[in-house]
Amino acid sequence: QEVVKIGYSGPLSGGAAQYGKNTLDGMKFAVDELNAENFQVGGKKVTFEVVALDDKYNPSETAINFQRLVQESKTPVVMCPHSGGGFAIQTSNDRLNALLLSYTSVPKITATGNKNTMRIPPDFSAYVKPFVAYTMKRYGKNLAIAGADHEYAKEWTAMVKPAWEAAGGKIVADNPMSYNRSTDFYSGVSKALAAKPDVLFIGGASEPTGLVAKQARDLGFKGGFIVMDQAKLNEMKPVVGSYQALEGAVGVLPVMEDNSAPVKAWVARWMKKYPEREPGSEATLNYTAMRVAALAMQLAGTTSDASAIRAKLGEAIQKLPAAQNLASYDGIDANGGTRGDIRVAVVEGGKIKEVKLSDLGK
Amino acid sequence: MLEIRSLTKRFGGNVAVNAVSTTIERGKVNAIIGPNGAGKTTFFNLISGVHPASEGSIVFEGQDITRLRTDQVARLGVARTFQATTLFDAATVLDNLIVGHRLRTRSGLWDVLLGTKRLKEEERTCREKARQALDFVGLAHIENRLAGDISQEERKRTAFALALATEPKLLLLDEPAGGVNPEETVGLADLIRKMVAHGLTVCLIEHKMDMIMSLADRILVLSYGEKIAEGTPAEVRANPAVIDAYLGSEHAAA
Amino acid sequence: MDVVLQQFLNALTLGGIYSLVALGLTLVYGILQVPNFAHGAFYMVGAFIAIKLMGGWGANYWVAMVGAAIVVAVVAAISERLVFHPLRKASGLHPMIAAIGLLLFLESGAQALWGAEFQRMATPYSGILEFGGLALPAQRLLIIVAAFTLMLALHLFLTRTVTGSTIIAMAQNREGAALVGIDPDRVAIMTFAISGMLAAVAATLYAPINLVYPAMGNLVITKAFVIIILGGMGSVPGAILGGLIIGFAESFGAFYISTDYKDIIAFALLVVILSLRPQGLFVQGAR
Amino acid sequence: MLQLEGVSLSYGSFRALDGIRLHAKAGELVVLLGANGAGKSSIFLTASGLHKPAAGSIRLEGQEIAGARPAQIVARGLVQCPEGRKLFPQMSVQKNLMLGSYVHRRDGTGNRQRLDEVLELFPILAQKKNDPAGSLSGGQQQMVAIGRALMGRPRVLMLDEPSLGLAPLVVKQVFDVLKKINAAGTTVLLAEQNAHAALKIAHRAYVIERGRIVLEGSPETLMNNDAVRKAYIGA
Amino acid sequence: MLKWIEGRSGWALLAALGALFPLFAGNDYRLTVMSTAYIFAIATLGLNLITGYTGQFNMAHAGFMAIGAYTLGILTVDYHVPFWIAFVAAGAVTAAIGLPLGWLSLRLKGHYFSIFTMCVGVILFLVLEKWESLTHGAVGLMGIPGPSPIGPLKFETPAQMYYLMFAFLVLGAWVMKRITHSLLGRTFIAIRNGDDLAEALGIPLMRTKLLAFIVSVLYAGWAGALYAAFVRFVGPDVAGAQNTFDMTMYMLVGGLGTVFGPLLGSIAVPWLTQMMQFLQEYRFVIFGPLLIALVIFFPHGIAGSWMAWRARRAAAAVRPVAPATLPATEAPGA
Ligand SMILES: Nc1ncnc2c1ncn2[C@@H]1O[C@H](COP(=O)(O)OP(=O)(O)OP(=O)(O)O)[C@@H](O)[C@H]1O
Ligand SMILES: Nc1ncnc2c1ncn2[C@@H]1O[C@H](COP(=O)(O)OP(=O)(O)OP(=O)(O)O)[C@@H](O)[C@H]1O
Ligand SMILES: [Mg+2]
Ligand SMILES: [Mg+2]
Repeated sequence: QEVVKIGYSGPLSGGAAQYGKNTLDGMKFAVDELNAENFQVGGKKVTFEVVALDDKYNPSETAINFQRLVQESKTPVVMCPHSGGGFAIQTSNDRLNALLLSYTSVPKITATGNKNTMRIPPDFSAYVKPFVAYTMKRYGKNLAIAGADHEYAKEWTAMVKPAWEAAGGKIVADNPMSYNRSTDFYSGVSKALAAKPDVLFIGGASEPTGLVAKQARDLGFKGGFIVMDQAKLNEMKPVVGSYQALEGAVGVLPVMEDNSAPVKAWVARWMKKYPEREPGSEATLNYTAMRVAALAMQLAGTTSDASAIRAKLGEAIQKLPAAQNLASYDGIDANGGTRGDIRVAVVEGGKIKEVKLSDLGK
Repeated sequence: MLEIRSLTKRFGGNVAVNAVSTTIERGKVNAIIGPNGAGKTTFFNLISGVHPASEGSIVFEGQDITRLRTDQVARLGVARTFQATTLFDAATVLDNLIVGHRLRTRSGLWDVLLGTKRLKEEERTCREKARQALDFVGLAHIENRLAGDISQEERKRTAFALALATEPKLLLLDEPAGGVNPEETVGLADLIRKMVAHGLTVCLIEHKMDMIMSLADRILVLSYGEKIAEGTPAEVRANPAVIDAYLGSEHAAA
Repeated sequence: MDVVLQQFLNALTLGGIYSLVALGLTLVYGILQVPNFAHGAFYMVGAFIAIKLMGGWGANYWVAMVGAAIVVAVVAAISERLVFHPLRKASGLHPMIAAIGLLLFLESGAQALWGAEFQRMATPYSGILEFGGLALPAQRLLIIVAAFTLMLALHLFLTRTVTGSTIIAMAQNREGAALVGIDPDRVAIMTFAISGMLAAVAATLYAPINLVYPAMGNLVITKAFVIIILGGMGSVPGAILGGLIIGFAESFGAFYISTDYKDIIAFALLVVILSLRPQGLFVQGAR
Repeated sequence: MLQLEGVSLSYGSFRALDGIRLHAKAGELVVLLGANGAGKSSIFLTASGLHKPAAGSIRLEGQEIAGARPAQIVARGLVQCPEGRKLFPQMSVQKNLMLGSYVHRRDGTGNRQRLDEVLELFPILAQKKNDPAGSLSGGQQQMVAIGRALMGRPRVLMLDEPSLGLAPLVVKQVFDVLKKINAAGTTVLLAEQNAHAALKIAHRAYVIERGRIVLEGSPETLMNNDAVRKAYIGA
Repeated sequence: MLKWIEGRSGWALLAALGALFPLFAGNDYRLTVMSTAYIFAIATLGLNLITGYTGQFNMAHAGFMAIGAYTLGILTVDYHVPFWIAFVAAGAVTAAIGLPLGWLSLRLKGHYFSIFTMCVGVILFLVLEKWESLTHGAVGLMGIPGPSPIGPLKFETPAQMYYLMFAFLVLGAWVMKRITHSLLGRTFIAIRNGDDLAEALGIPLMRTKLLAFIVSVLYAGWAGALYAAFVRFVGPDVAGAQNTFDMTMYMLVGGLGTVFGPLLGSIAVPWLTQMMQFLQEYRFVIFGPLLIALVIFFPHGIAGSWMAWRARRAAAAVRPVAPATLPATEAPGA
């Protein structure tokens, strides 16, 4: 029997620690299942082991960790949940023949020509337009931007703005805020609301996003929200108070509210193991990515040749049983970016409602 | 050597030095006495550029130094010691003194990077000057002690040496014998005489009347920031205003 | 008009919290000349204790606040004893680095004990008061009233009581204080305890309208430093005024200039003020 | 009243005091003479509890105080006016003085009365009572330091070079004040460079050299000792 | 004389150890840790000049490191400037920005200077994050090229990179040694030990402090440029206070106001944290108290404690009863 180590370098201490843990646990959950399943590569039973190192979100530490993982633990696959660390890894992963599983939605991570990268979150650009259409139809043509200002949120803002205008709307306020560093959203939100918007674009980490939404409601905002996919409606709810207060919000479907059979079954398994913690998409996406990577190893018949594994990722996605494909992947592009069918939800009548992307705004 | 015209210093509403005019004569021992808070230290601070003057002018060897910074004044040849003897306590006595001559040297970063001859030369000169100054004040034997460790009297001498290392023309001494016992006070007075004999001009503040009266050529008396008397020791100790304000009957001329 | 009033209200809220945190920092600085980087961690611990008291024990909000104040006061006092007391004679960098060590310990300790995730504190004062179209969240009003009452009490304590004067005396000359019969060790511990208490109260006041997590102190502490250097380190009125200035700058700056640049506004203000008045707005000694 | 027996003190490996043995009877005015660095201040600092003696006993009115905290010692009536003044520079003169009576903080009227007495002794301080102590001249600060010690209503008062940096006129005043306090019953220990003036008001004196007591006697005997005359009195 | 030889041979031994390290490192991971440590060691040497020698604790040091890193990154990525020209420019830009900032901050003293520079650091961070058209904002700069070959010397493999960093470190330490042991160094130390007295001795305070400041940020700037070339990515976080704290820690662990101390600290601490990786998120529960204990029990750092021990022995040899005094590494700031 062979032990294959899977590397992880992410924030396990400091302000982003929880985020780091969430991504790591998704991976670990997949590994535990694989180990219980008598998983075989090339006819031999393989056991996986996750080696997790803390990098405090600091790319230079990621670079060191990556070297350590590849050189000392011989990990063929390394997961990193932030773009800076991903870029640091990309300087040497081709040479060292290690596959980077990058949990970041920054599109550039797959545009650099790196041969051994898989971007875990599917391309989000597809759902900007339906979000816009839905909220504009329901609430009106004036949008105020009150999203976060970190790298990922900026990418989103850069797509929402032209989409809104193309649909005939008007951006009445452009007011990004630092969700990670602000002590207070009062001024920022009141400034955005002073422009009398019908819809607010919000989003960063779930809880601060919830605070922003709550602040807006406290200040008398009655319109809808476009919620960037980093924030999860179910995690915002305890901060805002109730789904009623989030009426008219549109965002990705929270894992906990997903009624599809595979996800429900998976959530049940998860809750058995972590009774106190509701999983989010960090867990499901990384779970799926780990599953895909393992399957690709099996297909390639190797646990060490990253290029061979990378070459089989597309096939693995196709062959992945639906029960394990929680991310709804349907393919991977030439640069390693995943494609998938994202499930979205709206809050209507004080309840979460799953809708098909194609039905939104109709 | 030093011409002072209606020098005034105000701290808020408090006039510490009030329209004082005087001259300090070359090659002499000039003393300043006066009650506590009379403005003596402030007077020194004004000359050496620590505080900007509120009014008046200070002319050193024909050059107006009223608005100059402390280091510029020092470069022109005015050295001072502090009332509470300040030294670089964490450094050895010799290291203290080497820095003392730094203002007469010119090497900067480039000399250091290129290792120029000038730098080597100047480092040697600084060391020599330091040793000379130490010899002069008679402390050659303690050059390796930390300045924080030495006795009060040795500190006073080191402070003199430090001032001497800057190659001054005028030396301002603020209570050079403060906290020093009578025997050693005599030694310090001798040292001051020796400095004058070597061509320096000295201006000192002191409360020890025995020392002042035997040492000073001229005395300036300040009280509440104003000049109340000026003259030879004999004149000053006979001056009723000075006796009233400062000396008391004990030290007055018999 | 009502937006101006709203910003004004918000400025007072922020200013009140900032001032409370900065007051503790400035008191400790005055006594030990230590910029206590761990002060933000005291703030964080205060919020967690209050949450746990309310959640686990079902304590009432005010009881939880008192409980948090006591616990953090003890934590701060122990920190003084174990970390800063041994360093009282080392000047400069050493206590600063030790404070960073303490910060790392408290922050990671909190994470180990309570987890890294965001937590929410419930408030009994969740209502929104309406005055002629002006929405005033009750908790914010509470913050303003409580913060300024506490500041007034502290001011009276420092200037009118002998015990208060001992803190100031210690700050100016430790040996001198000992020679008039003040026990410096006790005053140091007391000062730390007071500073911890102020941080805990500030955190409990502010937590219901914010999030609680191990790194939450880092946001406030940098501002608190800006405030005390703006007001003059060690100066109590300086900390209060500085807190208000930053509160107003952030609130109005974010509204009228840009939310994106609001942090720069506070810091730029500091650079400008200190360029004009290097010793801070309140010269030390203006007490 | 105050008794030191075999008191030794080290700063690291340097022995500053070596078996010091001295005493002051109630109502006495005792002077310590000695060159710079002889150990006078060290004796006072040790008695006040700011330095811990390596050996020996210090008794105040028969009670052992070696190793007690400075605050306790002050509370028992042993108060020092230290070398280097150690004032609270940013506090007003009045607050400095009032803190001098910290150990009597419950006795408000007594303290105010004492304050008036002190301000009467040093009229210049009355004028400056609202100024920060740090802005005063060196000599004025010395007066605040003496005044602050008096505010503690000491039974034993130790003064470390009170005449340092004072104008002759003020020195005379200070010594007059000391005499007066002493006459009123306070035991006084005085470390002085100004031996002449000190011996004039002293009852007894010690001479200290390199951390040891080398001579003890009445002012007259010391005045007549040639070595002492030369070293400490001058001329 | 003896001391002089001892110093020389000590340094030679260190240099030899450094040069041979790749032979017994075994793998690229150790080389990477060491190369990163060298980069921070260079910056820490600079921090030590202004803090340990001149007595002004500059908390914006990481900000200047970031300026160097961004200058190199922006010039090479967006303007395709050849690497080594961009490298030189990184130093120039850092110094040019350091001059006005230094002038402004050095008017303050002690903790005021420190906290003020901490705020300057925050401003630098925010500017890097917000000025998107220049710095690419929060996303950061990616695709920074590695150092281009100098003649036959190539810098592609980890070992080659290691030697490059090592060479810069040796150069940096050598220059620093020269500065601190010269008349100029004495001038800096004089300011640290007492600026009033230094000024009275005719040392122009502002000019001298500013010189130390500029040299110090130059080290930071070039270390930043090396960082960018090594990690190939820079984000605003480089300017974060965390980096300054780390460097301060290195300096203190090794020994303030010595050349050897910062080197030792910058190398020892990262290895220590690497060894504690197995503790994962609990690592700082241990590391924090460790740091506190170190500061309390070894206030002069490793190098400083050793020198203090030697100084005490030397003093004891001269005078049988020497007062115990601390070595001449008085902490600045107060
Ligand atoms: N920096 C300052 N700020 C405010 N007032 C000051 C300052 N320096 C001195 N003074 C005031 O100026 C007056 C003169 O002080 P100065 O120190 O010059 O006296 P001095 O003659 O040297 O006295 P002494 O003999 O006691 O040293 C005093 O009243 C003092 O309070
Ligand atoms: N904190 C200290 N650390 C080390 N040595 C000290 C310390 N304090 C005093 N000394 C040394 O102890 C010896 C006695 O000092 P002390 O201050 O008691 O003398 P003194 O008689 O009061 O002298 P002075 O007349 O100068 O005040 C001196 O050699 C002094 O250098
Ligand atoms: Mg004076
Ligand atoms: Mg003494």
